[in-house]
Amino acid sequence: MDQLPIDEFLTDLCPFEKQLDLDDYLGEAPRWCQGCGDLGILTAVQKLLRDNQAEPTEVVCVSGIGCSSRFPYYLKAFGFHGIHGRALPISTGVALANPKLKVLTVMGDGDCFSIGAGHWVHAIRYNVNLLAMVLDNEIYGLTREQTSPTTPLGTRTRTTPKGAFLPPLNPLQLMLGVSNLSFLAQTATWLPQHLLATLQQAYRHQGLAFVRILQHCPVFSPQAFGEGGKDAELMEFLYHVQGIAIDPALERFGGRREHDPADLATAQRLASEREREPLGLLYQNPDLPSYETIRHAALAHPSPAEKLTLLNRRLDRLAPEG
Amino acid sequence: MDQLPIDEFLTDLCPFEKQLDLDDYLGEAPRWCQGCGDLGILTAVQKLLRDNQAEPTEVVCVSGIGCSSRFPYYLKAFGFHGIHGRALPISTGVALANPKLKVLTVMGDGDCFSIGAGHWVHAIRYNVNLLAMVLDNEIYGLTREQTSPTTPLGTRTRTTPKGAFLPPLNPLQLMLGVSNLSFLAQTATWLPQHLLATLQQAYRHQGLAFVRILQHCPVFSPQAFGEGGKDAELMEFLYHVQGIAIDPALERFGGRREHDPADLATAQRLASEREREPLGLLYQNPDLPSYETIRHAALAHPSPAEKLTLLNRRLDRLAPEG
Amino acid sequence: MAIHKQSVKEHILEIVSDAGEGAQKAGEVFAKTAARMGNGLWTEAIIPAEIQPPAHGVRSSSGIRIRFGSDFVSNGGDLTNLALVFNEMSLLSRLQIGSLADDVIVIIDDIWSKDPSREIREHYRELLDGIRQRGGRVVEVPLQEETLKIVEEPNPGKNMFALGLLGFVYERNQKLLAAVVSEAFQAKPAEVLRSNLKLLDAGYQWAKVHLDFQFEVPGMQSRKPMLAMNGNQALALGSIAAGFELCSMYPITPATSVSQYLAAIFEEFGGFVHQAEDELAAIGVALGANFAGKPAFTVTSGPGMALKTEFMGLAVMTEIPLVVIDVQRGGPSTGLPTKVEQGDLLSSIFATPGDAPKVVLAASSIGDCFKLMQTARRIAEDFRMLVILLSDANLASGVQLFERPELMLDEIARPMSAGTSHKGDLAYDWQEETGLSKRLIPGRSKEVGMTSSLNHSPAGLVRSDTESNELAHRMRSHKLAALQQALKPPALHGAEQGELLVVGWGSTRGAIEEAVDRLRAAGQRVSSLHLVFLNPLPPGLKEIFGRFKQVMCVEINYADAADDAFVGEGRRYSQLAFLLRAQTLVDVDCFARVCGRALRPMEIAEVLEKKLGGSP
Amino acid sequence: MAIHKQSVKEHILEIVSDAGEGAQKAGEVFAKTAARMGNGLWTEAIIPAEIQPPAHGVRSSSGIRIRFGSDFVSNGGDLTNLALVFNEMSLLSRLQIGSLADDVIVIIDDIWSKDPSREIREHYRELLDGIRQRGGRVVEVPLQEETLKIVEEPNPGKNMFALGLLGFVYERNQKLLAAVVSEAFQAKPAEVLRSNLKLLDAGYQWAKVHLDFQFEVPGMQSRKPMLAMNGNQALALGSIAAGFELCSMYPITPATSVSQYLAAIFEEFGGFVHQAEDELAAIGVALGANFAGKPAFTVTSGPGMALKTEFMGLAVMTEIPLVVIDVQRGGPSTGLPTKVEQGDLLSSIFATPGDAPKVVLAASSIGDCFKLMQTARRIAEDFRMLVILLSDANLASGVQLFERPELMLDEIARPMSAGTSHKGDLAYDWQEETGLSKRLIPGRSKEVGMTSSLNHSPAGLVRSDTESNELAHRMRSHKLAALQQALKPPALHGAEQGELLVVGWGSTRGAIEEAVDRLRAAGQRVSSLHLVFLNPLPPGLKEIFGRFKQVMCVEINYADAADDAFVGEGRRYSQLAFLLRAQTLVDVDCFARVCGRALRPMEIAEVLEKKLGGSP
Ligand SMILES: Cc1ncc(C[n+]2csc(CCOP(=O)(O)OP(=O)(O)O)c2C)c(N)n1
Ligand SMILES: Cc1ncc(C[n+]2csc(CCOP(=O)(O)OP(=O)(O)O)c2C)c(N)n1
Ligand code: SF4
Ligand code: SF4
Ligand SMILES: [Mg+2]
Ligand SMILES: [Mg+2]
Repeated sequence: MDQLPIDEFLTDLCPFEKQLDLDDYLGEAPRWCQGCGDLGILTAVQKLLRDNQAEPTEVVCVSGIGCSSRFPYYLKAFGFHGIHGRALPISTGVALANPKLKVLTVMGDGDCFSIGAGHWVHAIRYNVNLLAMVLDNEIYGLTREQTSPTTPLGTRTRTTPKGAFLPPLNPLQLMLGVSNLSFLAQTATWLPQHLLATLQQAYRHQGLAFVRILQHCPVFSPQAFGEGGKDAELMEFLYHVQGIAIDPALERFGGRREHDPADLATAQRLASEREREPLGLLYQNPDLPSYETIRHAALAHPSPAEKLTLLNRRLDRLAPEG
Repeated sequence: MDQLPIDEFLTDLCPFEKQLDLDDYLGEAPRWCQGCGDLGILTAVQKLLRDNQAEPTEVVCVSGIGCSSRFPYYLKAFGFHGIHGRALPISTGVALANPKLKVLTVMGDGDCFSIGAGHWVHAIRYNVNLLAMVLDNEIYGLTREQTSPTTPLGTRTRTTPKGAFLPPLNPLQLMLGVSNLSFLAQTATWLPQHLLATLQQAYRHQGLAFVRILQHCPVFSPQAFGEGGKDAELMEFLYHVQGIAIDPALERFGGRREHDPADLATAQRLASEREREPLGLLYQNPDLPSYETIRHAALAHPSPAEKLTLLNRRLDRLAPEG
Repeated sequence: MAIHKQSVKEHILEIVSDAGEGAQKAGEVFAKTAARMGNGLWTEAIIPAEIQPPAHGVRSSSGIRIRFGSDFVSNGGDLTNLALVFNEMSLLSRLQIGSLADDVIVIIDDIWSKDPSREIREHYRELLDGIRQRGGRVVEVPLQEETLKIVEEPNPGKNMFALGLLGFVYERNQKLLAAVVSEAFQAKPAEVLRSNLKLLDAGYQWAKVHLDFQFEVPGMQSRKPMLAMNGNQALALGSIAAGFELCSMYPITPATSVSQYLAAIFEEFGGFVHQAEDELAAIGVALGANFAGKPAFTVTSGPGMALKTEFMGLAVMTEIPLVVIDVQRGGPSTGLPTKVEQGDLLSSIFATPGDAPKVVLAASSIGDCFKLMQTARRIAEDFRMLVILLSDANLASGVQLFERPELMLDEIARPMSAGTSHKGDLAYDWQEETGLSKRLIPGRSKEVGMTSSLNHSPAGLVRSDTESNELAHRMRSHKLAALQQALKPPALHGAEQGELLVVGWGSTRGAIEEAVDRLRAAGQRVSSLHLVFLNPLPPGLKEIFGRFKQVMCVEINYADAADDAFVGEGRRYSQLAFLLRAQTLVDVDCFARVCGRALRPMEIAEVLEKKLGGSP
Repeated sequence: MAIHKQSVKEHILEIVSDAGEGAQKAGEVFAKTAARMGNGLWTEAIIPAEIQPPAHGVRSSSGIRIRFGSDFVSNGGDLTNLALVFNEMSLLSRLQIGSLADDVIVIIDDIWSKDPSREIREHYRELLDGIRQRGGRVVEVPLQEETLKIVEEPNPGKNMFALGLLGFVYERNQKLLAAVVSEAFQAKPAEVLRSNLKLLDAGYQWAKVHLDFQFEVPGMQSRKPMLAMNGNQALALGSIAAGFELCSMYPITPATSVSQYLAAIFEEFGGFVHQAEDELAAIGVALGANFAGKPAFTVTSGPGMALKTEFMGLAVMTEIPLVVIDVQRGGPSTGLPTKVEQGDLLSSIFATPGDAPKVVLAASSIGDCFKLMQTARRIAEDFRMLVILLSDANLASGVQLFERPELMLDEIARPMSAGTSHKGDLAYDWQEETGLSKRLIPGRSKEVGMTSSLNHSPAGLVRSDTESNELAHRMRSHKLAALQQALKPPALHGAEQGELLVVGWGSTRGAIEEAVDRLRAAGQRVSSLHLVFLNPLPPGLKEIFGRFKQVMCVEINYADAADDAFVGEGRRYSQLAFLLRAQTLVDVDCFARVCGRALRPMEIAEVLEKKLGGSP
């Protein structure tokens, strides 16, 4: 960490503003494979937190189980490496407990769309204030190459040696069908600026911001997404004043299309026709109250002594005399 | 049961065709509340099976837990009253085991959309050949009045005494976002003919036919669906040559709208705008192969002796000499 | 009419009708009145399995069973002394269950004797004759007929007439009865209340004219401050007293009402109830909240416990404090959802794959339900452990009058154990012997911490070597040992030594102790021991067992019967007996039934007598 | 050069590299060659926790450990005699794990001695000096340098050079070695094979010139037909031999490969693998399929077992036959996903809330994995029971050479127990004593049947009365008793009586028996007993235990150590010990470690010796 010139003279209770920089967000050295797209996401998240000067002790990064879910170890922040498929309920608990915390939820495609599918749907509906990322490599990485719900039809994996039997789930399309959806975007690991810009917008969103990140996995699904973005025909950037800014340099990675993120019907159509993978902000409704806001707004704030009085009064009603 | 005039002379091995009638599908006497919409669904299913002359021993009715899930006891067929939220995996197992069986899956809204949500999404994607019915009363009935995912915002229930906190899940919209969806219809318990006609079409469908049945529960959600269909403004019948036939008498229960069940985009729009509850066939794709068809098609059919030879050959490869 | 008036120390009364006819309501008012008159009290709800089962059937009966007396009442007691039934099928249901005493007084609506259906008329007669033959007494009353003189619809309505009638039979203070009725109908239109009060009075007046018997059940002498509530209410209010702020749940009988009581009032205390999409999410949210510093618990029953298994393992591994309440019901699987069983003891301790030490407590009374919420929270947070608190369907809906607990400001205000907050602190800074450590809590701590479901180092980082895995296991296990060393040996009920020691846990306490008292009064050398801590077991058990010739568990769960001729050496023991055998190597016998109802002092006494070798 | 040639009865060899450098491949070829040459064999995979961890680190090591000898080999043995390592961090990882013998021969690539980084050079030297100081021998070889003379990229490639070198050291038949390499590269382009064969030969030739030692490890005398495979392959092939037609699963280490082996070949046998969306669905589909007459099983590991808990209760309650395989790994929670533990015994028996009798079996060898699939299916179907078959990470990836099992047409062709098919038959027509009954199968039976998770009557209809609940419980429990009565008392390894009896279960069998054999050879009066049936336990245990002065379990799971000063009377026993104590009341002691690896005969022998009071 670059230290301020007066750091050495100051205690922890320093009244000066201390600038947090990238080093302040470095956890353990990442142990992903060479070329793994997850590395770029980690960098983007570190930049995101630095840009927002988020205090590491006030950031909670919750994950499930999978290659992707090793994320919290590599980020310096509060980390919770949970169990497979259950990152969202844990995150919901964190957000409900302390709305001041910034919650980042990291999941794999199997983690979120397969074993976690029920929580996935309901977390979107609850609309808790958190930033949820699915690192989607269209395969089970950590368990070494079994089909995930997003694995394309016909893909050979170790559980489908003759090819996957089913057309893949379209996560965007499904999420656009969940009521109370408040933010949905898609980006990719081979587009670092777009990735960061997308996360920035998600970070600022109040409510559940869901970002599906197309993730290059050179080991088990190197061919996915046109070999990790090599085929510009497969991708399309969504642009709009309310959307994610598109660097002109991105044009070699895909086409462009204007899309108003307030327009749910068009988002649904874009997602379901799936001519090209849309990259950018599919939908945002900034006006939906988040669940923890609703719940906390209804709470009284009695002092302990008042609680005692109130409870005694409740007991009085259950006393035979009461 | 009306007996054929020669019944008394015949053994069970009767060579004459025996006509199955309604009595052949009567199980235990139903123990639902008076006026419960589930009663009408039971009658419709009994008629459906009678009309199709389904052999009760070849029909398997699987349910979860809830008022609705008591269904199998009241129908004479193979019944499986399972556990809460898991009717679809059990049904999938049945269908995979013996594609000749007719599988009817009965669930409640909590059962299917809440605790069963993950299986719900994936069963649709697997597209196993079964008729799935959700008896949706927008409430938890059996546990006596807690919110379900479809409970309208603001509804007072025992877990939300000041009103439900969230807008309801829109199950149709969500299902229309699941890839590989093959059949989706909606009907209601106060429309016996429409209910039966819908089930008939679902019964004939090859693949997973999903029918959401708006179910009147006079005890815990009497106000739902305009007090069980009393408000014609809230409903709209979908008609089409490929759709569910609409009796003119139905007009007092809702408006009409033409809708081509092959048109997914419009179905999505109808479902998400939700101006009125659409009744009828929202979507059908008769061409999708069902999962058990795909899987069974790939199977060899060796005789036991052939199996033995094959297995010995496999073992040979693992012998040191091999 | 000459009235035969009898003073009794206690009476067991049942009021039973078809679902929807209001027997339960009448019973609740009666019980409340009894409590106000100073009677000791235990009530049990009679609940049909369906919401509104078809009328007039055995499985349609709904009502209440009230044991009240001049002493403190610790359980539902033996057989019913007086049953007021609205029809003959309700009566039959109680006969089938075997709840009626031979000399029971049955008060029944005589309208069925005139029913158009000959079948019903005959059945009615037959049943009443049966009662008389057993030595009982039948009192036929024109319940519906008289009710219809006052209101147009008999349902509800008959119930208030019946209540008035019972007011006479038990010499209840009529004014008080009317006052409690008024409270009960507070929310209803004034007109409804008026006609109900009229019915109440009519019942009383009718009885005064037509009945020739009365029972006097005096109140208790000592009048300490008391409360009447059921176990689920006690858990709910106890959770507030313990300083919980979040109840994360998914509905399931018989646990749901804990959260329902809370939902109605929690917000005024700054807490709230979260209904999750399933049991996995419910416990996950509670765990996440505790992790982030808000005291949270989850509550469920058997099938829900099964679904929480993986998350319970996570709680143990991550040492995040967590309280899980299991209101036990009949199993296995969906089993008997509304009936009692003590079937989840071994699964609570052993369900989690791998070694997952946790604390298991069981409430043995309504008062325990209240108090143990505080105990559970303290242990969970001080030891960073999973605490499972077992209650059951009997406690859940049984209303008892018990001594009012003193509230403690310290507990209600207790912040979540503040954790540690120095830079450089470790997430698992285990004390070498006890395994205890302080937590790092996000947003409060100056140091970040890593929490992992994988085996981890004191810093919370992944480790897969032998040493760190053995260390972490030992640390988690030592916390249990540390807790055990802090526990007192349990107190005996009865003498310190003797012929037979009965060991129990959970809701059977009252019945076991009553049975023991009876036998002791008859000169038998029997004592009992009731365990609140099931894991770890309290210290000293082997020594205590050594002071008795025989030791026997009494439980409401399954065991192969001792005299089951088919079962060989592989006899399957009841759950506590199994635990005690493994831990103490004492040949602990057991009497256990999956009867779906509370055990009666009478049947326990009989078993103990047999075990002791006949009466003394 | 004069070559020192030594004939040994067995040797333990390790080949360890960074992940991706191909040590595993080389080892597999070596092992296969050994098997063909008639050596007894046990190999263990060395697997890093990540897919491709950063190179050159202790946690990056990947490789294989091969014990081979002139006798049948039942376990991984003690310490490694020869380690061929690709770099010094690989060596360090093995030192940290403590797997190397003091007199180990370390063959290492000398390229690190010339590494640009001084730190690496020094570390390399230091480690090698350490080896020499312990009494080991170091052989530095120009692995990479020589490889680069033949190919342009050293990885993979070094591995074949190394293999050639080992071919010389162990006097392997060179032609055979080349043949096995050819088989291994069958699917690759011819060019790849060619250069690999070149490297193989180069390694051999280099060794011939530069090495001065060789080991001869002769093959076994008796040459019964043998098979070499790992436990997961054996489970997969065993499932076909048992007539299963569906494997319904969700991926989880170390269970997944069972289904992967099947996925590749099952369809030609008319069966298939269904990958479900989660573990609940996986077991649900298997249950539904069995219900409808297709023999199906599910396979998972700890976290997955936790998730299947509720469904396992349903299987018990509905009496639908079901086989669940649990390939155990380190717990609790995610724990040590790739490491061995025997931590799921008690959770397998007790996880389900309520009383849920089920059968629990454990495989103790690769052969067992094959054979017990048939046993499990038969019991499941004949008794209408849930059967949990325990394996573990050690068996899962350990390759053993074992006697080829005889296939039985009856088993492979066995239709699902046809059930009953007369009109009027009941769904649960329990035999009064045994609790056995025949099923009604949809599509096959002439009578419909109701299957319910609620307590039910023989007809399958909902019942909530005491009698029917007690009957159904008793019937389910009696099936266990009936099975127990059919079991033989287990056979002892060693004499029928003595000083000490060691009791074990699962994959520790080979190591325990080897330890016992050593001690017996040294005159100690010790025997062992290995249990395949854990629930019900086989009959006669108490009687057998009575013939020994001491009884002790040896297990790979957690127990408070007997000499743990902090733990008081609440000592927590290992899982089998706990069971045996409860059932026999014998003071069974235990030696248990959560070491994440196979126990070594040596360490077991040491513990037993201590228990016996020193050497004889
Ligand atoms: C309950 C449970 N089931 C299964 C597993 C095994 N498991 C670990 S990660 C994983 C899937 C990984 O795929 P994905 O979620 O796509 O993440 P990736 O590794 O691709 O990042 C599975 C099945 C587990 N740890 N726990
Ligand atoms: C695992 C589990 N969790 C919870 C329950 C309790 N439970 C039974 S039915 C039910 C919900 C009923 O609602 P719904 O599915 O809408 O069916 P309905 O009764 O309204 O027909 C619940 C929560 C249970 N039996 N099992
Ligand atoms: S297997 Fe794929 S997803 Fe996993 S770490 Fe390697 S590259 Fe990344
Ligand atoms: S509570 Fe509602 S859904 Fe349940 S049986 Fe009664 S009317 Fe039907
Ligand atoms: Mg993935
Ligand atoms: Mg419902």
